[in-house]
Amino acid sequence: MSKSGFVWYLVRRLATMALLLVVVSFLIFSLTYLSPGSPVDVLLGPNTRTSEAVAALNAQYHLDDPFFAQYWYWLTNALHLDFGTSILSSLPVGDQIGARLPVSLFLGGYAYVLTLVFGIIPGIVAAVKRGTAFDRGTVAASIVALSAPAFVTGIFALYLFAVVLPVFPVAGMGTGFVDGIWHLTLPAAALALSVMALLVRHTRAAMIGVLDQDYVTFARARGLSSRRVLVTYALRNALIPVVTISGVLLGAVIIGGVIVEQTFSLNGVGSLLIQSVQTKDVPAIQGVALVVAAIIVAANLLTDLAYLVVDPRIRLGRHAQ
Amino acid sequence: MTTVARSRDEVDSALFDLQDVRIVAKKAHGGESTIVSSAALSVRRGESIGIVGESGSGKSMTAKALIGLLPPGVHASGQLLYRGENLLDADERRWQAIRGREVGLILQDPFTMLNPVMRCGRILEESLLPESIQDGRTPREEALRRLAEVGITDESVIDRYPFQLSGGMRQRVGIAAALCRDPRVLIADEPSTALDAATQREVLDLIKRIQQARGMGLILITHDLRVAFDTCNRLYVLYAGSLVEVGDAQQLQAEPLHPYTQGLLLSEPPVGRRVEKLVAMPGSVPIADEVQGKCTFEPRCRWAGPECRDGAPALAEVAPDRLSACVKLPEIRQEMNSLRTFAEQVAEVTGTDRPEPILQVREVGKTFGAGTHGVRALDEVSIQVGRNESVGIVGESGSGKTTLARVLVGLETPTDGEIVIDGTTFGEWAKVRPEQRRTMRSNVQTVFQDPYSSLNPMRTVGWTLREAVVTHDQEAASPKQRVGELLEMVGLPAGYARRLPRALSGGERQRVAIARALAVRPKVLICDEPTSALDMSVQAQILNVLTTLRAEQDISYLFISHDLAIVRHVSEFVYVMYRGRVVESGPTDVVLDAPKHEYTRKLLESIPGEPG
Amino acid sequence: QPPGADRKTTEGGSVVSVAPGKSVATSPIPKLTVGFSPAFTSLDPTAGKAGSGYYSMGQLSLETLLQLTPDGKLQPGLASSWKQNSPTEYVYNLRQGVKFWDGKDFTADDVVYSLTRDAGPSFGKSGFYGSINKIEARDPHTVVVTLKKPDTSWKYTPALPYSQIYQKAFAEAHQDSFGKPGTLVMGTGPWKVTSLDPNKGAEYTANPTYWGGEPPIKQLTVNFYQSETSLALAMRAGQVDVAPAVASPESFASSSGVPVTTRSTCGTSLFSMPTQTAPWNDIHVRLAVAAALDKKELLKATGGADIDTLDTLIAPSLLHNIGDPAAADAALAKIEKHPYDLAKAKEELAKSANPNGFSGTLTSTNDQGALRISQAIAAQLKKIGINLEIQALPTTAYYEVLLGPADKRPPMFLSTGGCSPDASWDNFFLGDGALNEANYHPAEMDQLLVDGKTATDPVKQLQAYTRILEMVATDVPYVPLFKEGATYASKNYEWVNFGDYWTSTSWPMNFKPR
Amino acid sequence: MTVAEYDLGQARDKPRLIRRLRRVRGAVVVSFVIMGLALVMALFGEWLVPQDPAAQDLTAALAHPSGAHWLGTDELGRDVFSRLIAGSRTAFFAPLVVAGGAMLFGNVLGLLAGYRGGVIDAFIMRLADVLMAVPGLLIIIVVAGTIGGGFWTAVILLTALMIPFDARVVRGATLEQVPRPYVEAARTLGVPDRRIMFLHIWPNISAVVVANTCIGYANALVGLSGLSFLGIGVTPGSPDWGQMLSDGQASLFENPIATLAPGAAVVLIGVAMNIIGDWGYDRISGRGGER
Ligand SMILES: Nc1ncnc2c1ncn2[C@@H]1O[C@H](COP(=O)(O)OP(=O)(O)OP(=O)(O)O)[C@@H](O)[C@H]1O
Ligand SMILES: Nc1ncnc2c1ncn2[C@@H]1O[C@H](COP(=O)(O)OP(=O)(O)OP(=O)(O)O)[C@@H](O)[C@H]1O
Ligand SMILES: [Mg+2]
Ligand SMILES: [Mg+2]
Ligand code: NI
Repeated sequence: MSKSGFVWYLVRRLATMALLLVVVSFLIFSLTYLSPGSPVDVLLGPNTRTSEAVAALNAQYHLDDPFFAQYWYWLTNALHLDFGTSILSSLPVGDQIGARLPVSLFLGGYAYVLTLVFGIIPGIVAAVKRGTAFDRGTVAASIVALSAPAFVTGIFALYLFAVVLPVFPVAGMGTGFVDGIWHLTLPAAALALSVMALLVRHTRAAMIGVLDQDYVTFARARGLSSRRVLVTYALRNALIPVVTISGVLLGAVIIGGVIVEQTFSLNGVGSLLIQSVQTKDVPAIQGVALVVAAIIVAANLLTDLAYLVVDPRIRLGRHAQ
Repeated sequence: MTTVARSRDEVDSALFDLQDVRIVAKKAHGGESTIVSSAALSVRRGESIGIVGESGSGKSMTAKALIGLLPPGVHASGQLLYRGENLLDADERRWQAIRGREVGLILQDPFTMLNPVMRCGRILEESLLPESIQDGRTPREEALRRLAEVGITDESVIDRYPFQLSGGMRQRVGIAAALCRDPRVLIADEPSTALDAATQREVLDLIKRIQQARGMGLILITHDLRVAFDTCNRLYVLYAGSLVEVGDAQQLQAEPLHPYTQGLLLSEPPVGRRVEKLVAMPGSVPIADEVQGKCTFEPRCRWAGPECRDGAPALAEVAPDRLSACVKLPEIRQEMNSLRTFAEQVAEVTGTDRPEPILQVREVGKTFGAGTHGVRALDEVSIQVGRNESVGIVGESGSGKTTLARVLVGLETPTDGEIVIDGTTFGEWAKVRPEQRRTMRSNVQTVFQDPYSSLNPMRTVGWTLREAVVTHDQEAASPKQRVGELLEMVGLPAGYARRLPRALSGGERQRVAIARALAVRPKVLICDEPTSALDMSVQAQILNVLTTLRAEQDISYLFISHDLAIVRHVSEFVYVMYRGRVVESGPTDVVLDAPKHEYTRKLLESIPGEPG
Repeated sequence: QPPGADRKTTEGGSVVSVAPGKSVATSPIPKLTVGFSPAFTSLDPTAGKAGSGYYSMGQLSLETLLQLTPDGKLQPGLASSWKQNSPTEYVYNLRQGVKFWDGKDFTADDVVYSLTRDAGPSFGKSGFYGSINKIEARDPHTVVVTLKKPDTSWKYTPALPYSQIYQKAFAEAHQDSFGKPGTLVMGTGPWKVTSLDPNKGAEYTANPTYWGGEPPIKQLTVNFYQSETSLALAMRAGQVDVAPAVASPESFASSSGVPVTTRSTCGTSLFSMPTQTAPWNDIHVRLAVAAALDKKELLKATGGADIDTLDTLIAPSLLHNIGDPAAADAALAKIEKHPYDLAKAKEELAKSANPNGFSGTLTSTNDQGALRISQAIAAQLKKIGINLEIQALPTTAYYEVLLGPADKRPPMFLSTGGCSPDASWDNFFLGDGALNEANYHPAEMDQLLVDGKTATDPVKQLQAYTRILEMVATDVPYVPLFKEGATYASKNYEWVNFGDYWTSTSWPMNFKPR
Repeated sequence: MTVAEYDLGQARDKPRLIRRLRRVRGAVVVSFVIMGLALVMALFGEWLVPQDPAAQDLTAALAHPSGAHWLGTDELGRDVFSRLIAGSRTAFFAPLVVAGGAMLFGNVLGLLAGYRGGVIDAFIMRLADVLMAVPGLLIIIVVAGTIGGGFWTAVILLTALMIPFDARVVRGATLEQVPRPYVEAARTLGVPDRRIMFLHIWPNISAVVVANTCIGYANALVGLSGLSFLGIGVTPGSPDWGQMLSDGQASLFENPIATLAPGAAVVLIGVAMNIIGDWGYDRISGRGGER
């Protein structure tokens, strides 16, 4: 692809992304607006409701404006990362998300790394050693892991590591990077497990497909070393279908993150979402949902770009002008 | 078991020397199945040998055994000597040293042979060894030189990805890559099959030239006898995993000494003349494992006797430098000769007047896509097919033959022009009134190229045929009986109605496809390369079925093929297509014997065995 | 019977008297970690909403004028002495030489400012200031509070966390962010708060200039946990020393491996029935329910809290605070009780319009503890044919029902949530307030409520409250179930004087290494 | 003598059924047994429970497994084993509704989109793109969490959100079939489009559909129990596996079996369904013969 072609592609993808976010933001805003129960009740709590108090709250939270005005007001603020004030905690939602995002990103990133490492490597080894005990074991384990949701593995891990085998910390997030890794290993592993299984299966299938390809035979026939064939031929090509599903993996990690944070009581964005949902904290729900959606959309963009990098056919073929 | 007597210097210069090589595959649930039961062959420096056989005969497996790349679960045993060393004992390290440096391999499909995510230059560079680069050239310069050796002078190719190249170019890049480490033997597994006739010829010529220039040994694997005769010194005919005949190429062409080789030669329509009917072998190529312990050709052999079932016959020297595995050869040699004479009878060519047209295409054009990306697949094509006439269309790959056929049956909408079917003129199928469309549909039917996917794999033959019958004749008195009739018409037993396509051979499937087309009693049958996916020995059967049907059913054919010999055999009138246009037309014999258009001449020249 | 004899404090824990501002610990404690679940987001007492830490955490750094002793007596705090001049006038003499953490002097201005602000409408507890006429500074060390009419409950208010005192200048300078992370508060308390992060916790350091002397706990860390289970696990891992306010003692103990201490308090837990909505408007239905509820059994649904059942709307201990405890006991003895009696319950139900029972809903918050008890109540009522489906509502929706139209209030399980030593505390589900969940409005009741608060004569006051209890026992708008419990867990520390009023003291002062 | 002969071919197929039955792996049999048991529990759970799943025995709260309570009791003294059985109804049927509903609509839409193309195609693809960009479970958490409406809201939302994905898979498979000669042959014969879609194409993509539906079932089970784990869409006190898991979390150390059992049940059914899906795929695509 020419350089200008690439820029054009990027611009187009960014535009789609922005449009998607506007749609999503509108949905998010209108959904929470439609929810039963008025925020006024929460704001007042068990107090006598004077009409002045209600009016003051209405003004403060723009509850009296027409729907679209409210949406516009909210959206423009949201663009400045101002999602309003949490009804529950009366703290700025943006600050709260900002404070919790590092935990979630750390957890998600850690889980994603685990997923990649323990998803791709066994997948490859299983494919290369197709039919062996290792392969069959990997396939069987992946089926079990695939059906083991994060909250189940999480709780099993909690029990196992708090009581039976107290090697990993089961509470808290630790301080500093190394301690953080140490503390988040269990949650990240629980989160990564089922996603990993999906990746193992995918990688194995892709790798088997690639190993059967003529170009692998041809490369070996030219006397190239096994390692070279495995890496630059098999792996490189198997990566293409793997990259294709990384979007799905990412979605799974993010949604799994919500559950894992809840299971391990981590103060991340996911548990903020659940907490806000449980208390109907409208501004918080809106803010979190929008931020999460934006992260997912951005990550999908990265996936697409990664796809461009690994597959020259896409890069040069389809949209070459 | 037979050992061929060889002189001393022959053994000395031998590169490969195989004795009794047996290739077996482990079955998923225990047991083994034989792929190649006993292969013996030798290659010397500068010599080219051919391994010939129909699909599934084990050619590719033999080739892979020679380079140590048998798929997992498949094992070779016996004696596989390379310059005196038994490679079956070699470990992976040893093989790595042999592959590329000693033995090179090029594969059939240039479209899948090159790593799609690697630039051509990289593919060459990574294969080059330091010692194969001379004169202080950089790897890149060396790669360019290697490309030039295979006739690619366009330097930009080195920076392109394989998918940016045509098939012929890719195959050349593949050849260059295979030769990077300057091997002594080159194994070419059907190197040209996936290419069109002209390119095929170029690639074969290229391989031969390089082989001679370098003095390499060449093992050419092909299913096409004409290609083998043209390229090789000695041929090994493989059938269902066992060698049935070995001999000098010229001698073998002149007189095959095994019923299978003979059958193969006869079932191929001759290029130069038209024969009444082809001599077809019955049945189809069996799976090697199912014909073990006897003459593998016995089930299909017209001369088969009890002695043929009495153990696997050994390859025996039947003439100087000629080996055959037929135990009955002395008895039947005479008869075989007479059959050959019979097959060479030339058929009479009927009158050259064209009958009244039943299908006409007037200045039809078809453009795929739009704007600069548009492909003009058909451009002002005008053809006509008369009542009970057989019309051929030839042209190389991509010339628009299939597109024309699809336009005719309404699978593609023409961009311009009109079609006349049985007196009704129209531009687009969609615009024809429904009831009229029904009658027109029953007038024109097609037989597709690929028999493996032209039948619904989930439905029985009976279901498929019955649907075809009922679709056009809801009140059909007894569809079941009609299905039986149809099967009989194409030479299949009525019991086949209960079978799923999976349980049929390729030839049988194509017969069912023909029966399905016939179910609506069409006036014109469009056959788009109906035999190109079939084994040579089965192709003759299908061509014979078509010929018989025409005589019985009063049917016209529009026969599409890239094979001039087939076109000559089946059609009276031919159109030559080139890049979406009809460039020449006329009675088949006239066009093929005295081509006027340059393109037609080129097509004729690229036929293997013809002076080129 | 001595006052407060029905409280566990005297049995399980020890009552140790220490001078105000002093700790029970004798040697320094370099670092102590307290765990809470869930998190608190503000230290501003008037933030007043869920997630505000004034109630549990406020007393670490902010102080009140007065403090409560374990048995509900007032003792000096920021006010060194106080006096009631008339039924409507209270005078508070401020402690001299007290400084805020920033070194500024503590003055009457700060008190006036804080109390006025605390009394404002934005604070959830403005009800406590309902009878205030004015709060003024007579001189820099004297504050006078004047009431509109006599209100016996006021005397306790300056000792409750709803009247914490903070620096005026600081609060005015940080109007919008007062109490929030980043800004925090400015007080006089034993520990100076240095950080608050709703996602982690808060940090406190000992105040060297504290009027009671530098507290022994030098560094105090508060950690927030998202769930009680994670708090328990942290305690198991030794990351937390003390966990006040444990909701499920039994599970907590098993998860943390640390025993949980529970005390009954003067707060109450009730089952409320809408007295003006069918079928609950039928007295036989309500009597049936009262007899069908097995309070002893219900206690087991509290998750292992070691507390007592309750037969009156007002906890007996609060009546003991009025005048002569013996008189209170005598009065209590006369009040009709509804002991568990399934036969009687069925009999009563048979007299109602729905002799075979009926179906309905039981509303609860989606809080685990409340849900557990609601489920247990539903299961007990099922035995007499009353099938209640639990409706768990998130906070917003729950408040909407709680505060919504009086005639739409469903039956529910209620708790007063903490308590003050004044008997009027346990009344707030009666009268004209927004929380009359039973929609119970006999004319006599409203007068009794006023009488109870204004009566200066303990005998009269007791009479009024006794009558209220009688009415409730007869009409059964509420079925008192059990006393609310206060709980804490700690392996290495004993919490001396732990009981009803722990939130009205600088409670870490009561930690003593075991 | 005529030299040209018709091929009378030999039958290549042998009675394979017996061989195939013998080849069915043990894991598949076990999976079917598990699903069969789940079905029986879901249908007849009321009669099978040893005790009333709602009956509280507060004196025996958090009891360890015993003869009376096989898996012990929960915080309110309810028999966990009985609750596990009672919970199997929603656990079994709700994913069935989700996967079945999504399959039904997804197949029709996917076939239409793949075969006809045009507006339906564009619509489904865009919708799937959007859902791909924002995971469905997040949407459900936000929507069901804010609007409320209970369990069936979550079920319906999940179904609706799964449809585009199923449609996309079916569309992809259909697109692969449409250019195949057997479809073109049917079109050339004038077979009506509906017949082509449902009688020709669908059987050929059914392997994918079956596999996808089984995976969809497992995902729906995991998704729904995940939602009830988060407290979304469940009635408190109802014996829902996800809810039992989250309620039991607090007493994990008191009575681990009671907490872990519903989790294990979710995993077991998920695994069984995945194995059945794989098996179904192999079986059906094996019928289709070489490709
Ligand atoms: N990996 C394998 N395991 C077992 N059997 C195999 C394997 N690969 C191929 N076969 C079988 O080996 C036989 C010979 O295959 P081979 O590829 O050598 O045939 P071929 O002569 O090259 O045919 P074609 O002309 O179609 O390329 C076939 O019957 C095939 O089914
Ligand atoms: N659906 C399509 N969209 C775009 N281009 C097409 C399409 N079908 C065919 N073409 C192009 O039209 C041209 C003619 O193709 P067609 O299949 O008719 O050739 P052919 O003569 O049948 O070739 P072959 O011998 O390979 O079958 C080719 O260049 C091909 O790439
Ligand atoms: Mg081959
Ligand atoms: Mg074609
Ligand atoms: Ni480009």
